[in-house]
Amino acid sequence: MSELLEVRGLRIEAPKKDGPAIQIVKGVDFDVKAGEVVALIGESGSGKTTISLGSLAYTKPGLEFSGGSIKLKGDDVLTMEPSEVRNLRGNRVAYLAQSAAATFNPALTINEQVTESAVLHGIMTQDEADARAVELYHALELPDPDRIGFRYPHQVSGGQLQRLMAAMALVGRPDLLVLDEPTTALDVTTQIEVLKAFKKVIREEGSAAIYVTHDLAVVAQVADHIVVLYSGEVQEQGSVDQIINHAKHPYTKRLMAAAHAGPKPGMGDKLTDKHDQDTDNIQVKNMTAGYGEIVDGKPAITVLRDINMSVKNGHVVGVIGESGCGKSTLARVIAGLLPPAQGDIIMDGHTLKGLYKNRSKKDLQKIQFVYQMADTALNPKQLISEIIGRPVEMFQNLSGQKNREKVAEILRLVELPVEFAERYPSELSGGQKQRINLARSLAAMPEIMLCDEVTSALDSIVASNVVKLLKRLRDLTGVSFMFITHDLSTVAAFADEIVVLYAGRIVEQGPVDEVLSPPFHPYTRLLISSVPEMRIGWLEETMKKREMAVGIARGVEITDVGCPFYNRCPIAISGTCERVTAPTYELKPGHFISCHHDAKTILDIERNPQQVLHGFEKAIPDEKIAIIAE
Amino acid sequence: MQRMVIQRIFIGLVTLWVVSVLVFVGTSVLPGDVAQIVMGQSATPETLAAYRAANGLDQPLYMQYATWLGGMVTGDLGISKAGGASISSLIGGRFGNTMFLAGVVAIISVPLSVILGLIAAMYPATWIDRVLTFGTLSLISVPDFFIATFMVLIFAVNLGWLPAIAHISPEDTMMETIRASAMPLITLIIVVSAQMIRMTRAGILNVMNSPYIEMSILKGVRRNRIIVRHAFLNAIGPIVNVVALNLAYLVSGVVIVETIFAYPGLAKLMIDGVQTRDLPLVQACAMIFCGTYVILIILSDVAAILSNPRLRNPK
Amino acid sequence: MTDSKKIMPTIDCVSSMDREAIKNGLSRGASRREVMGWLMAGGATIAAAGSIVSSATSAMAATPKKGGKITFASDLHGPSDTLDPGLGTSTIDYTRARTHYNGLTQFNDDTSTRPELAEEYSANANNTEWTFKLRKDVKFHDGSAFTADDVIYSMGRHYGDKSTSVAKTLVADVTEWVKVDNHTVKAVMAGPNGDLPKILATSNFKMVKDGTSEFQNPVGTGPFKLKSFQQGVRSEHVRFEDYWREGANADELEIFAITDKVARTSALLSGDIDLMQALDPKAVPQIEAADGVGIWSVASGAYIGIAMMSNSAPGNNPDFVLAMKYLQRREKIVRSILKGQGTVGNDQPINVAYGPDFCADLPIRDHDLDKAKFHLEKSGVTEAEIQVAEVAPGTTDICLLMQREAQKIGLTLNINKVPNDGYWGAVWMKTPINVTTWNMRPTANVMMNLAFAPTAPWNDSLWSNDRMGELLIESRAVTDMGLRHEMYCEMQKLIHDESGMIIPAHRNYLDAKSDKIEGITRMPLGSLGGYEWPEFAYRTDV
Amino acid sequence: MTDKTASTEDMSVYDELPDAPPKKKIKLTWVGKLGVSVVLFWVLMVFIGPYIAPFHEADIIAYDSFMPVWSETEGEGFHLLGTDYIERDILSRVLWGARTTIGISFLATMFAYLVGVTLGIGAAVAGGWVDMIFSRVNDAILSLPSIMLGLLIVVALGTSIPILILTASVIYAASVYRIARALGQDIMVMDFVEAARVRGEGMWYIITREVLPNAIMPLATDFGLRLVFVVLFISSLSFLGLGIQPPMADWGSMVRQNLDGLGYGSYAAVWPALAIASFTISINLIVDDISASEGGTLARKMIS
Repeated sequence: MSELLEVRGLRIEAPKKDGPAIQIVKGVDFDVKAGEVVALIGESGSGKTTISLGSLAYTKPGLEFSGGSIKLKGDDVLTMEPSEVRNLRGNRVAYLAQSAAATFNPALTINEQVTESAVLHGIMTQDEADARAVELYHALELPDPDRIGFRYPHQVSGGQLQRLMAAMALVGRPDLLVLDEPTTALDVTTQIEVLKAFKKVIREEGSAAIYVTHDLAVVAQVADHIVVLYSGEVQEQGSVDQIINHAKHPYTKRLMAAAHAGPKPGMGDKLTDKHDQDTDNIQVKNMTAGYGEIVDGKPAITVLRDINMSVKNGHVVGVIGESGCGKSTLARVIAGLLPPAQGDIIMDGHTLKGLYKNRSKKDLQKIQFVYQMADTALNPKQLISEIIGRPVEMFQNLSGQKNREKVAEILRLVELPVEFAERYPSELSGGQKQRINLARSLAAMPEIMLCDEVTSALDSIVASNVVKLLKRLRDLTGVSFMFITHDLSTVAAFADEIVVLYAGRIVEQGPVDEVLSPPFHPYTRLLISSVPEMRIGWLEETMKKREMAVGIARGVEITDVGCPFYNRCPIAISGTCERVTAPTYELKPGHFISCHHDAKTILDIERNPQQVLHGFEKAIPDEKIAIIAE
Repeated sequence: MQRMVIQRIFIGLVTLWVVSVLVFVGTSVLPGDVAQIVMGQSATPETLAAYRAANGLDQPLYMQYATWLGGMVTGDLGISKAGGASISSLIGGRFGNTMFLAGVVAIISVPLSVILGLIAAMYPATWIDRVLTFGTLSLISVPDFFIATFMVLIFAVNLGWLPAIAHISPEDTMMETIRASAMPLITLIIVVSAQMIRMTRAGILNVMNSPYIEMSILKGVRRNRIIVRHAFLNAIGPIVNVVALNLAYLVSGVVIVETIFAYPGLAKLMIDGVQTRDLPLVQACAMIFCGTYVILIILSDVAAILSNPRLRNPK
Repeated sequence: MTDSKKIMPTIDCVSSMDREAIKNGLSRGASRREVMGWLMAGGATIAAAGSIVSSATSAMAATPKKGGKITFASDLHGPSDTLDPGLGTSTIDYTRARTHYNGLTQFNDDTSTRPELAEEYSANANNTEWTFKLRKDVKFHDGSAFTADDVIYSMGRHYGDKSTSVAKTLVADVTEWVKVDNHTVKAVMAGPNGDLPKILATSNFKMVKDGTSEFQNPVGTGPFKLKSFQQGVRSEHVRFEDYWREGANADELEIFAITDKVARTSALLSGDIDLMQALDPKAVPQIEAADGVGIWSVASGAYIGIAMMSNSAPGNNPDFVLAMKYLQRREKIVRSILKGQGTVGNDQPINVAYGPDFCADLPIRDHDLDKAKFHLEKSGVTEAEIQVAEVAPGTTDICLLMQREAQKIGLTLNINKVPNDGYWGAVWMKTPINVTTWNMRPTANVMMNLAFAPTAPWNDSLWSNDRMGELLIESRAVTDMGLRHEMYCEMQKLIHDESGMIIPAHRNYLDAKSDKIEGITRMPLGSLGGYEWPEFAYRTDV
Repeated sequence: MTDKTASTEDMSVYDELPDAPPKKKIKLTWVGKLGVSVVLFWVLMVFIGPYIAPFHEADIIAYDSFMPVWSETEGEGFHLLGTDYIERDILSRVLWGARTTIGISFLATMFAYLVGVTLGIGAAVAGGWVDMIFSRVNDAILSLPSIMLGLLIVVALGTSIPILILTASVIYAASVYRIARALGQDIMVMDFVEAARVRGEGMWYIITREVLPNAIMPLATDFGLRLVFVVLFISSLSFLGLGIQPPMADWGSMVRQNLDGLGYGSYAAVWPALAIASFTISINLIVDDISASEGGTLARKMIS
């Protein structure tokens, strides 16, 4: 195979008016062969995105090429004339950004944006481009492919937008595709679907690609060749097999270590008995909540329906589900940010007021909410000392020297140097900010911390460090956690109990090892099998599983009657499931499932999937059969 | 979307009412009584009394307000306390003049400023941008009566190309009218455009940092298309708002230009009203101005809604 | 315009009859010296005689041309513009009144009166009854004839509580207007008043048609008919062909205002207007430098005054008042602020413009800081505030100058500039120290009676002097010139010494015109020759 | 930082990498620096102007009005910029005027901000009826032409420097209110504000410690522009004769009073006009420079 792209000694720096330039990329070499997918992996700050953009002769504002060459089919993009560069971009090399939501222009129709570059570069006429786009929509398995192009970006879902961006990149049949973390922001179920689509079209189009990510498991599925980066330098590169199965370089090993193994029972550590762990810390009883005006116990938009759950002292309860299933809402209701329409939240034996305004200072202190994005959760204009010191002052009435000492103590607790007290959030890295974010909640000396996706925005290594931290905190302070995430592996490693939410209902809950071992609720099963494993060929295998086909083909539909999972359920009993709300029964002590099938049936189905077929065909429309067949 | 528009309109009405109260109270606390001012130096107590009685100035304030508001609602603007002419007749012609002035200025300056603003935004920190920035800055940075007088000296007195005063009359043809009002037109176009150019530029640069602009660059889209198609569409909201405010200014705020060019417009009429303590006149003008402002703002809001798909057709 | 640049009062003591005689004499070819001789014999000063001759000659010089349009810009207009002569208060009102109406009597340039709609008028022995014989050939714009009834109606509008006339006080002492016959009316007076003809010559007493109550399209006897009128915008007038005398020269008049003085000047320079009222003294050099335009400056008795109210401190302290009077740098004011378009004032309202009634022997009070300091210390006043509005061009600057002088003698004089609008109602005569301005009045007596009589409603300084009151009354009846002059001198001295009114300068009526316009009168009772120009002005370029 | 949680020793060399290099501070271009220096010059004049001026602002010393640039009055001295319409030294008046014009405008803008920001942020934080009422009244004020509002207030209360400041403050507080409110609303929805609320923080803390610090920067730039408007507003008031009290020199009225001179080539009106322009333009240049260094960076990457 001939070299499509040759990167040699690439250097990129951030020039400074005063002092020497900061080196971002320090001499990087790698090649991309035609039709090959090369993955650049590393943490944020490793320069992977900067390098990938280099192949479009582009640097983010404030950065400059300072050396080396990037040859596309022999001609160096760094020395091109502006006109050539413009022709290069979108035509010969196409870019897929991480967040499609931000990258699509909200004011233009999808179709205009998808076809734009192809038409501008005179590769094809508008009509040809439109036809080509529709063809790609079909290939990417987008719903309503013939008309989706006329919609505006805000009118389609995140996963669809991500695929539409793929269409945008591919429409001009570029030689090289640059995918920058294209699935990081997505739910597992969506991610697998997008991955599948990408892989399919890349194969069909035969175009080469640079795939930028920090997620080895994903890389294992899509890449042929892997380049491991750390702070602007290549640490190790080789074929997928080499890197995944026989990594040599310590840094690569470390990445592997941090990367998720598929969620299995027994990954979590045993509870220490330092603290009382038998009494309920917080209890949610028959709670229904939602947004909009509440009319006799029913909100305009119902998000959560009769939720019953509890968190024991010192326990970690993982709440999982796809985005939109109401997991964050659950936490907000408990925190008093959203008063429930029905039901009670009971803490230490008394019912909490619905709205935080009406709760006692004591109650406010006991429950602490930890936001997902440290960037928006920390006031950029306050010193760390104030961010942490304020709750200390409020809830522990410590001021002056005592306050400073306490802040220092907390900083140590979250493994940050004491000097950070005098810094502003903007001066810290993502992981450090997240630790401050946790520290602020800790400073209140809470009984329970509600952590909303605190690791989702972080790189695998940083994330795993944060989880380690949480574990230590739990052991040290005996605080309980409600850990909200869409990442099963993390939950498997951290939680004591799991609550599986689907479309605002709890479909399964119980001790982590119980929930993660058969029999599974069909939805739990879908989630588990959607988590990418660091195993070449995993994606294909998984896609062959029939329940994946249907589960992934459909989106969440919030229904008032019947089982909400009906339309995605491979074992749905048509006539029953869509009509009757599923009964909730206790499999083992503390392990509940809501399903029309009893435990035995479910287990049987687990053993020999053929049985599935009967309920399965009903649940699945014809046009999907084809895909399943392949 | 209808709901939004209706909401805007309702808010507008409330505003109008608040203005009516503000203006009425505001004007009636002015020192020096109408009679005294109208009758001039040589008035005697009797003549004054006679005058007050004749004009209902002896009634309590709230009574006057009630009567007036009633009139307003039924479209009766009342009688000018000075001169005794009906206010509608006083306003009638001037309203036309003002609208003509504002209209022509708008037609010319709005496209002009938007285009120049776009150009400036297209080449930021280049010489063309600097020239535009500095030019517009200089124009909005000197008092407008200075600009106006300067223009008169150049075009009317020295060159004698244009009349120094805007002498327009109904029987003039369009062209005559335009020539007659050339000076105020030019002055206003300069003053107003300068503002709008700057705002357009700012508005565009504001959205220039969004990821979708970077994406369009990475798609190899040409500079001018990026600005016109990608950036401008998203900046319409704020830009339209600025345009609306400037138009409102053209209707109500151009006292100085009207004075210097003896252009019979509403703004000057209102100032005269204040000076002659002609309260009904002042109030009527105030309501007209506020009305125009409210309408323009509503229009700009609607435009903003239309330019934004999210608001235009939600999911 | 050379003659108008030097300050030249065109006032003399010759009656209008003699004036006609002189004109005839000149036209018969009498030499300038001869005429001068007659005049001197008549008792006129050389200057005055010279002036009248030259004005007569200039009047002779060119014969008016007919046709064309004259555009006039005044300094103020607004919603309160009116065509009802009884309501007129501003130059633009007076000017318009002059175009549509006539009075019973009319002013000469020397402020003496001549018959207008009354072909002759006369008083009884003791000036208590005036009889007016009306012309029989006068037609209104609607064709109807002018009769005694119209006079009775017109004058009636100035009486009674319902009357909104702004001038009713001036004719208050006429107890009754009697229609003798269709073309004769008689005014019966409460007391002797020789000045009635002059009062009737003022704008507010123009004759309107019997029964007229609506003035948007006025019906008068005047030289022009109304073509269009919009308050605060403009009015247009066309010549009335059936006018009872020779009539107007211009075919059309256009009258409006440019309130911004700079803009007004520019409009004249650019040729957009032919006549402008109220030229700012600052702009005199600009006009003189420009071609095709000139100033029209008429010396008059009009004055700018600083009133120190005698009813409150510090105005009630004679020493303070005196100190302030000594502070005035009168020549500097005339030169620097009025740019020469005025005459030095002597803290009393009468100046040479009033002719024989002016007391020339009264010495000008000079700028004298020592005296000022002396009196100030005597008064013990150290700080005072003066309310200033630009009631006449230069008023503020006069006060600024005074402020600087005051500083030199240790007096802190705070100037509070207040807006012109509302000034007369809210500030004038209501605050301890304020500014005022008066137009020239037809006679010295009227002037002093209006502003300095103990009972006068507009005695700006509230200066109340009984002797003054007596003199004013007595002097009206006196016929002996010598005695009359003595009395007037005494009155002027009284004001000069005792009143709280500082009169640092008399201002010319300073207007400007295009060189293409001639025939403008020089009557010093108002702008542009006392608003008389509409009938007489003409274009030289038609 | 060193990561103590690293599982094995040999890996501890690989720290968590910092994010992309932190945004560097706003660097002014030469244009911006020029602006700063001019503004500083005038600010300096505000303090020392009257002391270095050759004459007192009210001195009527020359022998002739509208004397040309660089002319002399015997025994008095040179008139670097000539004299004005009543024979006062222009240079001196321009120098004195700096204090009046800039001083008054600054105070007015300050008050406008005090009121506008307090009410605006207040309305944003309180919301509900308070917001409704404030905003309507505010709209009403905005809907009236400022010059007319000014006229009404000045005519009602008379012209004095305090009144002038009050007038300008009232008028401009309205527009400040709008901006402050908008900013406030944006910040109020941020997580850190919510966090403070659930913590049970009071209104005062939220406004002063959470909202305001984040609103300062945008408000500061707006302050500059507002100041410019006030300067021009006051000068247009002086057009109607409602400006600053004579003999105090303020640039606006100086332009106004000396306009007649323009007609026959006197620069008396030009100098104060230049003073206004130089001051206002400079402020704008600074503001532009700041906003440019924020926005427009991508724009430079465009290819035509």
